[in-house]
Amino acid sequence: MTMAPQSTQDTSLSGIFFGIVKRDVRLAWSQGGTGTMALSFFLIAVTLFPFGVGPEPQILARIAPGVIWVVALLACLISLDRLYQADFEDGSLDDLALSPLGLTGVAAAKILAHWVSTVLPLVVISPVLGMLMNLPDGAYGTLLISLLVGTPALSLIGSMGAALTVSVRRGGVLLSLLVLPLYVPTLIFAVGAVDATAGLVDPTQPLALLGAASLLALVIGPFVSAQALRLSLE
Amino acid sequence: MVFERLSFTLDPGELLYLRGKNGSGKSTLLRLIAGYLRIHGGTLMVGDDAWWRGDAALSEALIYAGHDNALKPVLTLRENARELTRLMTGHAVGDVALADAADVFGLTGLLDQPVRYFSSGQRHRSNLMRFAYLKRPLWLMDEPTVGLDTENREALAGLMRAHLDAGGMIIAATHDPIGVEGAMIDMRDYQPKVSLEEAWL
Amino acid sequence: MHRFANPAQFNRLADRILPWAKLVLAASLVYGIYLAFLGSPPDQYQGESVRIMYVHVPAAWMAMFCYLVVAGASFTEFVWRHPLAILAGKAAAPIGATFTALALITGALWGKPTWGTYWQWDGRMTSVLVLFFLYLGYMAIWRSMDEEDKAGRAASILALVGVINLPIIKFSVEWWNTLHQPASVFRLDGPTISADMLWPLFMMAIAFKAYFVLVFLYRMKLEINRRKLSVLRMSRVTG
Amino acid sequence: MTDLFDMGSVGPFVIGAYGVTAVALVALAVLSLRANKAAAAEVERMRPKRRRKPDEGDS
Repeated sequence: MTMAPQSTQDTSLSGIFFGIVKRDVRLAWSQGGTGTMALSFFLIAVTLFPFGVGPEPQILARIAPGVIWVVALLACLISLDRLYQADFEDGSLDDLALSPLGLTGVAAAKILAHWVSTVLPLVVISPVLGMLMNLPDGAYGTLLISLLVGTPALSLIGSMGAALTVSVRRGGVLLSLLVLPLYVPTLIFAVGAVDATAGLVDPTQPLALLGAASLLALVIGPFVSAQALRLSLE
Repeated sequence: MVFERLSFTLDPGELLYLRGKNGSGKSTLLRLIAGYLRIHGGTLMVGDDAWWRGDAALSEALIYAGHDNALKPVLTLRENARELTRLMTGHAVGDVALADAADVFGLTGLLDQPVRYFSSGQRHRSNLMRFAYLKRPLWLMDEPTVGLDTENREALAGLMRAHLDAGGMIIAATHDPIGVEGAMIDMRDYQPKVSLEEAWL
Repeated sequence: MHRFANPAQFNRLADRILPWAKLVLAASLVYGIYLAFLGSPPDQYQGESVRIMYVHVPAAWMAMFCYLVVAGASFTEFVWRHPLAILAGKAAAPIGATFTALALITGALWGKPTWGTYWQWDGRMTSVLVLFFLYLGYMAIWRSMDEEDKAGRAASILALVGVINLPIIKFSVEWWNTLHQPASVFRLDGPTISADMLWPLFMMAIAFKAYFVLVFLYRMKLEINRRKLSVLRMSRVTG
Repeated sequence: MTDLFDMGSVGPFVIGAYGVTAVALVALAVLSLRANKAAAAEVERMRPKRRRKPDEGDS
């Protein structure tokens, strides 16, 4: 008689999933979390551009969508290398791998937590930076939509890079080398959408392409992250 | 290749010790059973159905405690335990079960303190607490007695005996006997003769 | 070990192929260079600078071909855990990266006399630039971890993710290109290719392929020897 | 038939392109061959010693 593990019958996978999300969101905003870091980087880095490019409103307005999106992308990137590495270092990655949810589910939960805890604040604050950069009035709506539709791909693709470099000391630089080329489509479509609105052109086509890029990232992100994490467990 | 031709069966209520010098594959075998490693040859069977790596049924039946203590320093011991239980079952941990578990290793006073203030001995005991508040049939313990004083060794032995009496199974990779009798495997007998790598030469 | 995966067997096969590769390389290179310079006319618009095309286009083709070799090796690593296949990825990547760099450099050298600028952000060239970064990432991962076979498997995952994203990157860059350069720029190997321009292109492509086979086989021997060295050193340590 | 040297202003670019390609490909080939020879020599140096007198130290 093997003592049946009583917990199997009533394991609630959704309970596990949202448990991980809550835990990671809380850790991201607690001591040593990456939430505040990404947000402050986003604010500071965008304000650097007027110093570099000059305060002329027309120039700023022209480059505003591109600058906001590139800096948001970099802010997301610098918060990614701790996504799995923190758990890997203190050994809780072993427990995550043992969860009945399966490593793919765990990866999806952690990606959602990263998006909510680190990327969403960037989206919320972006209109303020839009003002700083003299973004044309009509473009604020599309900027927000493009950030909401496009940034999930940043977390999903970034998660793959983070999982691949989890056992690499100082993996942050390597992570950006791996992930930035894969960010190109998202960046192009997103800025294309905001430029379209600024140029009074219908942005639905670029936004649709942006959504497609995010959906593809959703399909391969968690699965590939799980495979890469399994590597580090061996 | 770390070991080969190794095979054993473990029945409910039995304890198996893994002996052998460091690097002889004790931890590797434990991690293999836990499902972290890929098996080159042979199978891992429960009853009559084989388990594969990453197989959810496998992970719901075992508790694994490795060398490093999987605790988040920012969270308190209670929160860590709560998160681990939710991770493994999706439900909250009962406060009574948690209190009893803390009591086993004398950690009751530390339940609501952030783990980052704990000494390494306290962290190790906090990690062992998982065997008390998680109900799983198979325990995999990697050097459980490291850094335990005699009183806590007794507590651990008692916990293990209770688990065995309830029909549970334990595999422990350790050198010193905790005082709980059980079968023993010496990894030295299974060192690979011709390692897979030889084929490269 | 798999039947074919035995390193000694691979070396024997390589030694049989190498002389042929050298022969084909020499022949096609000499004839290709001859055709490129003496055997084909200058272009009526660009004049002599079109000759750069006979190096630039085959290099771009090889850049793509090598990445497919890397992706293929990565795929076999995951489906059959083939010990030699993963080395094939590691051997092919530097060659691919070299060809990608050459495609970019010769493209720039071709752009300057033809359009006055070294870099045009033309759709195809930008995709090759992104491909170059994918190569760098792949090679960087191989060197990033202590245990080589783990690094190899991580690199293989990246290569597979890269090959899935390559068409999307190519499409997005082309889409972006049409957005910013509505004027139809003269395409690098535009419609004006006359028959006698095809021959040097074809010859140089063969020469580059033969070169690939030659250097790839030597790099495979190199990787096999390196693996043997690490096994020897490890066995020396563990006694 | 064109004369190789009267390509006018475009000459340096064409020669440059072929030159860069030649240098890069030859360099890669030579590096690969030399690295392989060195590794093969190292393997030979370590392997026979291991067979004849396995406990001889590493030279």
